[in-house]
Amino acid sequence: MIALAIFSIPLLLSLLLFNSRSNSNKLALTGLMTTLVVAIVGKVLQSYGHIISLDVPLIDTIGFHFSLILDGPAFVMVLLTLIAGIGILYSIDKEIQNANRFYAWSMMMIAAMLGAFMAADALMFYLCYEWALIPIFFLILKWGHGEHLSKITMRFFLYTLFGSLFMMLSLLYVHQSMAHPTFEMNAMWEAGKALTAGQQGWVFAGLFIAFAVKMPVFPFHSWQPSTYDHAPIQGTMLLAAIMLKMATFGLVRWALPMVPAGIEEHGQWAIYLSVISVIYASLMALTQKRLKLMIAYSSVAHVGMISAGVLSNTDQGTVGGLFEMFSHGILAVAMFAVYQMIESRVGHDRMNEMGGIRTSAPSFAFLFFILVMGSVALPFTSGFVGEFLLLQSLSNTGLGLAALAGLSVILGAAYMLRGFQKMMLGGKAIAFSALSSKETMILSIAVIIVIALGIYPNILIQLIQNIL
Amino acid sequence: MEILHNIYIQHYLALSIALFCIGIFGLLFRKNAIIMFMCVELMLNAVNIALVAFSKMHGDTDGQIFVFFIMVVAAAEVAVGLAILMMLYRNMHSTDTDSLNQLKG
Amino acid sequence: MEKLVALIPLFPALGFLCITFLGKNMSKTAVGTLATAMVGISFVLASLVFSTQLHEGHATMVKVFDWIHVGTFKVDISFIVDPLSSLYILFITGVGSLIHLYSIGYMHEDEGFNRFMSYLNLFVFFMLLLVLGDNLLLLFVGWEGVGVCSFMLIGFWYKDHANNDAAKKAFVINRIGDLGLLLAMTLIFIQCGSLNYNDLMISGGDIASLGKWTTLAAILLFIGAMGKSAQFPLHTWLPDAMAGPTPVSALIHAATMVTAGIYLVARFSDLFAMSEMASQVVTWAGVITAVMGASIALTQNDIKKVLAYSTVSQLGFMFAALGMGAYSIAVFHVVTHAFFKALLFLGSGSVIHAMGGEQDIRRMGGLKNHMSITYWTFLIGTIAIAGIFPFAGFFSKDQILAHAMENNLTVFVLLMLAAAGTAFYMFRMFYLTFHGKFRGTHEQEHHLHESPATMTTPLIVLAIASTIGGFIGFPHAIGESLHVHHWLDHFLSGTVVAAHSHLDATAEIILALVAMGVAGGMIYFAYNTYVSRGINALEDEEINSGLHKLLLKKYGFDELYDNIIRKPIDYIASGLHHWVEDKALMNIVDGSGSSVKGIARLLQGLQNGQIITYLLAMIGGLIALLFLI
Amino acid sequence: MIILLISALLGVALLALEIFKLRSWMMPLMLISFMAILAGTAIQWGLAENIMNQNMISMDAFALKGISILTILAAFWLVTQHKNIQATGNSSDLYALIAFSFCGALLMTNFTNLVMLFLAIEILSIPLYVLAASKRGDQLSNESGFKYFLLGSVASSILLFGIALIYGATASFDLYTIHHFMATQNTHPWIMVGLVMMLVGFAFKISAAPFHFWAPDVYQGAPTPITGWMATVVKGAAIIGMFRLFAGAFEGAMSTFAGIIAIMVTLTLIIANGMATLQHNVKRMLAFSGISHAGFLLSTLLIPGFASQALMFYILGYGIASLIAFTIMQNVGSQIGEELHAFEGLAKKSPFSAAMMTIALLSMAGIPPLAGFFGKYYIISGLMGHYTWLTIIMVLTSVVGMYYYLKVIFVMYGKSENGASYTENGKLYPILGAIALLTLFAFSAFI
Repeated sequence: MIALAIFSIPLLLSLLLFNSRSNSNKLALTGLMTTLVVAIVGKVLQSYGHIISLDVPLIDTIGFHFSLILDGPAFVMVLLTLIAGIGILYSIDKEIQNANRFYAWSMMMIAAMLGAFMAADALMFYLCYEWALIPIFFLILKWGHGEHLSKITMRFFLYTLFGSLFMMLSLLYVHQSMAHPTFEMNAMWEAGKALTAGQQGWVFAGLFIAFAVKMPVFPFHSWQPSTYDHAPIQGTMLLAAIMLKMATFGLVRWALPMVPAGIEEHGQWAIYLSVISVIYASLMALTQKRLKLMIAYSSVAHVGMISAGVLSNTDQGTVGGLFEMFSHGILAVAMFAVYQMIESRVGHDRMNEMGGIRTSAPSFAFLFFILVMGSVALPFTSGFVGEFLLLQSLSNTGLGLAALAGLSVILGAAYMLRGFQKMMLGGKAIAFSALSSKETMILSIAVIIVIALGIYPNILIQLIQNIL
Repeated sequence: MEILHNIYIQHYLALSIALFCIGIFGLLFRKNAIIMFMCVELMLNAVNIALVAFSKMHGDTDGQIFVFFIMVVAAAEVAVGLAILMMLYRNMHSTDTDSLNQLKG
Repeated sequence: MEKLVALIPLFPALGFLCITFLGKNMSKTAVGTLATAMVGISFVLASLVFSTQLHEGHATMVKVFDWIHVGTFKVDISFIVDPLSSLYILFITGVGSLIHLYSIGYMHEDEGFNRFMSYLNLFVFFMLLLVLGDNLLLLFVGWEGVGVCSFMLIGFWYKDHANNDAAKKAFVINRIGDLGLLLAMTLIFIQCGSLNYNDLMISGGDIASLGKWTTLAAILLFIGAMGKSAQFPLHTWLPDAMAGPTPVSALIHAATMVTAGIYLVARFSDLFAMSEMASQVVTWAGVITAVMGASIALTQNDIKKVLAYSTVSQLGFMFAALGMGAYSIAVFHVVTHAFFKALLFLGSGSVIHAMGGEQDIRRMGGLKNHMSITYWTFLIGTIAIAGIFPFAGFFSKDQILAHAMENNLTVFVLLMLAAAGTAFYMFRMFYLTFHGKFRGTHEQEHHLHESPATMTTPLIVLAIASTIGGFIGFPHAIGESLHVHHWLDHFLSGTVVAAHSHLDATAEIILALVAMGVAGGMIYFAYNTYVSRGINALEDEEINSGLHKLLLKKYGFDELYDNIIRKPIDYIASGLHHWVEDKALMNIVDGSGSSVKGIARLLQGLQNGQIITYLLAMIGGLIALLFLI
Repeated sequence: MIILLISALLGVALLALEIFKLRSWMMPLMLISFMAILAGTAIQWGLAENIMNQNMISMDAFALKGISILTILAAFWLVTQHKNIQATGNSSDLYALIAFSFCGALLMTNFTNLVMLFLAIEILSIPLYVLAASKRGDQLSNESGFKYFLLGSVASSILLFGIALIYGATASFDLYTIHHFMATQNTHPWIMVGLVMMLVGFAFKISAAPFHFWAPDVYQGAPTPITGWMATVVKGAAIIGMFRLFAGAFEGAMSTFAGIIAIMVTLTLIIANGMATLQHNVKRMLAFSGISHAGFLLSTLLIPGFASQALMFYILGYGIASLIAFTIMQNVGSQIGEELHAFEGLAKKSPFSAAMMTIALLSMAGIPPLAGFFGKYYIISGLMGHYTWLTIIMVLTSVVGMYYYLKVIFVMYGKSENGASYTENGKLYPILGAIALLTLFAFSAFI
């Protein structure tokens, strides 16, 4: 029942917000916080043996259940969604027109993603996966900027839709292979395992195309930079911090348990693709002149790492993958928040034209530096734990692959530090007003999470493994 | 009288197919709406011939009853068609179907 | 007693936090004292731990808390106390506290004083983590942590992009090494199923299960060491790192951080002992680095650059020793080197302080009359590094040479050359700086003064240390009578593979005499050139011999790497960006859309509004279907 | 039987009302009779399959399902289009003709005899010829009416020839006899040819490629309410009749026809979606999208075991969605224009209309959790494993479909503006919205 509450509170809120007029910000934030509390309480109850999951048969003819669970991975992703969501909605600094609509769409998107993370039914997962597209589509279309906006939104929408339809085909293929077709999670896993390796390979191909587009992985990423660039910054945060996690989470929750043999025997190309994507994205980030795009490409590199490590199918891979999803989610929000702060003060984000911000705003520089270190996976930051576990898992597939993916350790340091140096350091000190308490709050909390998880990651790891 | 005994169902069928094709060719090659109606009628009547022949062959009357239905329907169709054609003529002052190409693409 | 070890890294960390968050409303003196005190306390604790180790020299683990537990992968925050680590923490905290003290005086004028002190504390924290961690991953934490601190301290004066570039270069090149270390870790875990020294070497010996991967693992580890310890071909960052304040050069880039590589290899001596090839690689990397560093140092005129290259070459000596299996001796040289090189750097700092920031020895001269303490301490340091009995440098270097002699004559000759070079360039710098007449500007001359006590005290202490520091590792020949020979070797034998020279006493003595003779000759040569004949080093534009130019340009490694690594990567990246990202992918995506429309345009011709066409299509379709049946 | 009587009498009654100047009663009367028909189906639902009147029609479960679905659509059409029909001035004629063609549509669901089939098709079509041309002054309307009439009559004569050949082979018009004949005797060449010709006739009615060319022109030229009627009720009736015929009586021959039908489906999907991307006239674009849905409808014949509920579900989902779309289309078209830019800034002028249009389009595009998605879902999952290649084509073409639906949504919600003013038509909208939402979201589950 609590699972249902977690899913429905944001949904109802969004419907409410569509019609409310006043202080939608507070409403949305309180709603999310309530949900967060509910989720945590639910987890505690669950650990005392209460049943909080939910399973309502919806369409018996095809075995479609409305079923939500809150096991380790799901709970971690729910946590991420809510924390990041709060951060994102809290980070809105200036007045936006039709604010209530904006919040309503955001809440609806959050609800959809929560559904996807908690879904214990393949069709349910697919429905939420697709449904999340609609709100972000409107967020970009209505609150985005740039002259080619509609072209870019179109590309984004069609591209991701194109991908996810292949996922539907794969799921249906597994579904119709059953004697008594149902979409229930374990049944799907069993049915998938029952297929021959060749069929599993094809099913996996379908799934991976969907996820590769969403994540994105080279060469399916060409929608991403322009979309991130022209979306409203909160939309970008939603995309980078949470939405793409649906894809990586999909790998963990659906691809791995359903078609292990297919990945093992016919799925290695996906790992190679992910590794290529890591290097390619790092090189792209190296060439960027603008902060926002640099962050965008660095996120591609991180996600490629996740997918490569997860697909290697080891304990470290799965756990490290989920860990890195969480850490990357937090870092993405913080990084784009940093972008927003710089952009709103300087008026642009061309790194070459900045410099010496550290002189004017030392504490900002300090926080930003820690975030940079987090995203180059420095030990004692959350980034390191995830990346190391993923690398560990990947090197089971091949040390050479691990070495190639590891190049991102070097390249990442190169472009991140270059960006930091260009903006923060140097002689010329451009005017830069100190952070507002709100902004400091956001960054500090992110930094605290990043470092805390870096020093004591075990708590999250145990959550993931459902030990707690 | 002799000759009639050497006429088999195939011949009737051939006749009706021939009429049917003539109707089609008429439709394809004539531009005048009236004549095109005639061709449609021709096709319907080709069907009638076939039906009558078959019903004779099977020795039951269903086919011939069906023919009456077809005739009725054909009459109705012609009525509607001519009405439409009248209106067309009022608006366009011609019955040339080549000019009917404003809707396309 | 060992339980105390958990506190040792704690204090510097506390210092860092206090200064970062409370430092704003504290006086500089307070901050300086706090920072120094924190490291001082750690030093006291470290010496306590060390003294216990003196009695029972076995390894103990002190677990703090679980860190990462995933399936079979279990790594804790847990410390190891054994001779090696206790020795390291001893001189890290010792030299560290001295340098903190020194910095109070040296950095007093700088507005970033608090920042500087906090960074130094943070560095000491990570360095202690590095040597105290009882598993590779925790070592890696320290490893990267000191890298970041070095980044922040090299680029301490961040307003000048030259410093920032140097800092970035140091960090990125270090990262290359770190990747090697990372891969070594994954490989070792996959093969041995653990990252703890205890399982791997001390009690478990799982390292043996590396099998055919042994050499690869060893080499990957060594790549990590190369990056940190500036071994050829990853040595180029260290000289540039001199952009940082002098205490940083003394602490990080001479005494402690750069010797982390030696620690790593010594820690894994069992692994390296198993792989002949890896040892060869280590040896030759060391030898090449030693000779190259020494040769470049001959021509440098920046006082800190000279010391930097001498550091590079001394590190080369250490790795040569490691490669030849003389692990304990390498560690021995690390310790002595820490003493005299810190001393030299701090001395040079004092000189720079006096010269008002001037670093070119061609603009100095005759300083001995103005700053006697600095002069004498610097002299001790110079003699020590030149390897004159009975100063610290002599013992360690002499034993490295001894090992070289019995293992491989070529190595021996090359190292001998390097040693000779060392003696020459050190004294060249020494004479140019302190002797002759002053060659700087007048206001500089007027400004000349001895440094404050906070700066001279460390000099004196370190001078004493570099004088007697060598006695912890007496060579066989001399020590036998005193029953203290190879004391360090025995002390470390529990941890690292023991291997002391088997030359008989006479041979050792002859070798020692030869070495000292060569050094002495070089010193005389230097004296003759720069003091008696009073020749000053050439200005850059006067140089015309090709070799000299080559050395001055440091064999052109920077340019080389620029051309074969950085530029190609940028070129490839921009190429990909232009052709693949912007052209190919975009055209595929948008092209697929327009191609659909193109096909549709072909079909549009049929939808021409003519009834005839539609009829034809129908009849055609009918016929086609009839044929398809 | 009562059901058919009601529908037949309805038309007459409407004409009578015109005579007695009681136009205002028409709409209630029609609604009442639709309700009565629904009630009738509900009553007969339980009863065993009963064959009446010398095997002419049969009210079996399939027929009842079809009738109820078509009636629901017709009622929804009436509610949404009533105002527009009244606006034309000659509402009685139009309503009467609609009633007649509705009667034909009902017959299409329950014939058991080729004669009845022929009559049903003609009763269904002949009023439409008139309706299509009912805008007297408008040349486009005339042209569409003429095209529809001419091509339609050719199609029905081809169909007739097919019927004749089958009669010639089997000596009967009765579907059960024919079914029995085909099950026992070896297949006669005449039957095959006849079947192909009937297939062509039906393909024309549901506008499947390559017999679809008339559809865009007629849909565009005809008055929008009529287009709505043709695109939903008529198309639904045609495909139901086709399904009844080929999946019922001729199922023996389907093995030979599957290949052909698969090809036709592929052609339809590709041509329709491709052409739709080029359209600037939204009405015409909707026409092409309707053709592409005909491709989906046709493909239900390929599902093993002929999943009739998939068909019914798709008709209903698609029908409701496109009726909504055509309603908004009509309002915008009559007030501003039918071109794409007429929709600019609709979201600001009337958020409700824009929202309804968006939901309808997204449903047609098959975005979950709307009904259109489930419609596609049932079909694709039915074909999956048997015609996997076809499902991939369906998926790819529906991405193309998404493109042109999105274009409209972009225009409505985009930043650009056209000056034209727009007022929502009628107070029924909230109700209509409620119904639409209900059907599009909720009923996805109840089938």
